[in-house]
Amino acid sequence: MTTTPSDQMRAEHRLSMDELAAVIACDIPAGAFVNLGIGQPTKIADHLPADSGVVLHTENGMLNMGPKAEGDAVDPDLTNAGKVPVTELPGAAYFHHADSFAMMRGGHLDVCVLGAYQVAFDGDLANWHTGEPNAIPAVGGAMDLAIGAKDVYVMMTLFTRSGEPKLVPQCTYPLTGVGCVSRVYTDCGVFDVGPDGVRIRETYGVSAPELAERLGITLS
Amino acid sequence: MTTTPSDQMRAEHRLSMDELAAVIACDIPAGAFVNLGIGQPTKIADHLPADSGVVLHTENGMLNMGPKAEGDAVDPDLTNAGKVPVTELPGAAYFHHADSFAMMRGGHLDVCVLGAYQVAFDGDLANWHTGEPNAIPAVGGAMDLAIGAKDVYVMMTLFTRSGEPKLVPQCTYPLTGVGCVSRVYTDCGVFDVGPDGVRIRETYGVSAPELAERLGITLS
Amino acid sequence: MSRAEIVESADAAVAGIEDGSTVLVGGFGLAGMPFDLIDALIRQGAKDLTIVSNNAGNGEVGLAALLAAGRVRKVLCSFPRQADSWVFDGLYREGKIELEVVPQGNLAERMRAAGAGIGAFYCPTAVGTPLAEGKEEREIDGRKYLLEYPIRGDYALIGAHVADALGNLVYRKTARNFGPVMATAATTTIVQVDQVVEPGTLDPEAVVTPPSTSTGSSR
Amino acid sequence: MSRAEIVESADAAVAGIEDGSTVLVGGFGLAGMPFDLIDALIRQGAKDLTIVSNNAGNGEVGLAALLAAGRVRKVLCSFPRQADSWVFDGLYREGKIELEVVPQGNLAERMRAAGAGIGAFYCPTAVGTPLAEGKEEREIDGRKYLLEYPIRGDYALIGAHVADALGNLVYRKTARNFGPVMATAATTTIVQVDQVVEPGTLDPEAVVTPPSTSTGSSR
Repeated sequence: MTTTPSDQMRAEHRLSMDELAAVIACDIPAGAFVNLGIGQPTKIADHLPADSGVVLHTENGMLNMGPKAEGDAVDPDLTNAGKVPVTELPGAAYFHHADSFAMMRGGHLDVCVLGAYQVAFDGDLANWHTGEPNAIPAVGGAMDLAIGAKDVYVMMTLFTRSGEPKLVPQCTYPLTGVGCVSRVYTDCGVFDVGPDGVRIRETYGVSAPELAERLGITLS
Repeated sequence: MTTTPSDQMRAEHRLSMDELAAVIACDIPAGAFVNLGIGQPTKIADHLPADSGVVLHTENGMLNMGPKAEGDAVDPDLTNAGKVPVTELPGAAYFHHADSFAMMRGGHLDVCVLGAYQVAFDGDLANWHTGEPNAIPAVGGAMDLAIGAKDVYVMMTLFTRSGEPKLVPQCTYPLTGVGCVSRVYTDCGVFDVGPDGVRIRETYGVSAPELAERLGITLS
Repeated sequence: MSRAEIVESADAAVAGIEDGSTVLVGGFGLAGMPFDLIDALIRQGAKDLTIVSNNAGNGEVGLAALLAAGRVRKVLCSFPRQADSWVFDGLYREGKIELEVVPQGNLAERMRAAGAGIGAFYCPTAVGTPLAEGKEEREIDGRKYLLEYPIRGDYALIGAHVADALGNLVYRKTARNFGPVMATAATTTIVQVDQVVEPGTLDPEAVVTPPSTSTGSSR
Repeated sequence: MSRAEIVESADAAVAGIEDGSTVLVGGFGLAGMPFDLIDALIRQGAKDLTIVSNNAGNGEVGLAALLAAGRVRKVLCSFPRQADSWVFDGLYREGKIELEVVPQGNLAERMRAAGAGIGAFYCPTAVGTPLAEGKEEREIDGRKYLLEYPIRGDYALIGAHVADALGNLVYRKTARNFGPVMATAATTTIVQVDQVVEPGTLDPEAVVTPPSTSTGSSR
């Protein structure tokens, strides 16, 4: 952990994905049951305080998942959703896929954090398909997670490499879920989204008015 | 066990319920997964050959249920569907109620044997409610079993105490299941029932024509 | 800290149950019945309850005592009528309690649906019987089914054998019955166990109810 | 004797699989993937198969090799596209294989429905997305759901850790994944295990797949 929450709150620069992971880790309530999506969200686990009591769920059938396995601890029968070898913590439990997704859909997870191509101001999520005609579709557990957890957070860069905003009035990419995202964490700022529209919570390395103008957000 | 199957096949008298249980036990295929309903059908377990390999299912969450528990073997946490203490056999497995009934409905049981108030020639079953206006309805697992097992057998006396047939052209009691019974074992004879109507397989202490006339069955 | 909370008395465990709650009560006959929690609920006094359980009480204890105390408005169960269900029988005949009879497998599957986020499901049980009345029927692949809706609880009171401090549960023999399903279907699950152990004591392969689905635990 | 049959070779285990079968294949990535059975299926030669599995093959082995051998007409899976799914990618781009993408939880729940005798169920996943196309939508208690139908297999090929001679199965860690669900959804389940033990060896409380739902077992 290279930064502390108080550092980040004052950040006057765009956050790195590691710094952003630390910000999200601080916002996850102690004792929460949490699913971290494949890719960047996985980093959040490294920033959870040791005494947080956060219980990690992995869609492939486990609660109380521990950190990535190294060396002799690598076991091909024990991986996370990204197929990376992981470890188990005391109090772990294994279950089959139907039970694992029942747990999701049934509202038994407090938070899941997903990556995204686009998030709409009203909470629509697009993170499974670029919509390109020759792309091979692959959804995995994204749609199940999107509608399952009590709170769905997105972790992403705010702009594409070519500078297009990924937080948008309406998604142009195929949807993963409708109105399912409640908060969007990005390198440039944190946003609440949902039925009441978008609200800037904090910004990094950019002022709120400047960000609002660039994204087409009305500041209230 | 007081009689052997070959004795019963030749029986020139109405069978006792114990003798009938022995007849049914002989008809259950080796290695079958079987649920025996509350009441008379429970007796069938006592007549299964030791090497039959029949696996007993109890709706309250167990496979490979053993005989009734006696003395020190009584454990209040281990009962059959009739709440009678039972034992476990090697290779037993416990599961919860949703899994137990999924096993039934999903067609994973080969045979179940139920008691009945009435069975219709087409296989309709009435075994849960007398239809009397002030009777308190109680269905338990009867409707689930009726539609779940691959073969549903009924074990009953053929006539009520007042002499009314219980194998009837149409049930007058409230139904448990529609067209679900394939065979009816009674003290007076064994019948196939189903979409093609009723057929007498064998009789005990009465001739087939005599029985057919009394029940209103057309002999083919 | 995880959300599971270990409390030392059954009275503390049930203290929050409000009048008018729907309470899922585990057990099949006596096996798995959380007697201490039911006794505590009687002392606690919550009334106008809807009880979901396989049976409707035996003798004068447990659910029968709760019913006798006049706290229950309605019972959903598969098998109310038993040799020793005189308390329920009397209240029912006097019109003092409502009854919804649900086939045992549907009772389990409807609670499973509640816990699994399923909106409704088509089930072949009870087609063509009096219990099909008022239910939508649909033919799928040549077979008839009835549309069944989830049964959710505000609380579940269940018995288990051992809990760890995180809320993982294992059960004992056929006392498992409805417990694991009810634990998923209730907003708050209160568990009566024989023993509480440290996390890491239970075999992770043998845990039946993982903690995310149960939020309370009681000795 | 019980219906479970112990055979000494994977080839004998898969001998009966017919052309045109729907085969459920366990595993999530490599964990729980029944490689010996898939290799045997390739040797056996059955073609025109529909494969239901979470992924559509990795590298050149297992499902990827089955696909490369031209035996598969259609794949139902949640996540075909991976860094090393070039075999599937090539066949798909050439129009030589059909694909039905199913959200991972729906894949599991639709097989669970097949094994549990559920005719169909309303599921909130994928509402409002392209994967909702052609599916019946229904609002229940203010929330939208899609009607999902069971996925049945003629065969399931799964990996487990230990079987007893009756067919009880236990799994190991996250290699459990789809195995227990597939075992309920197939007419015949063929299991690759590390070890076969005598009945009575496995803890009855820890059995994950009881034998009534699986009819074949293979070392």
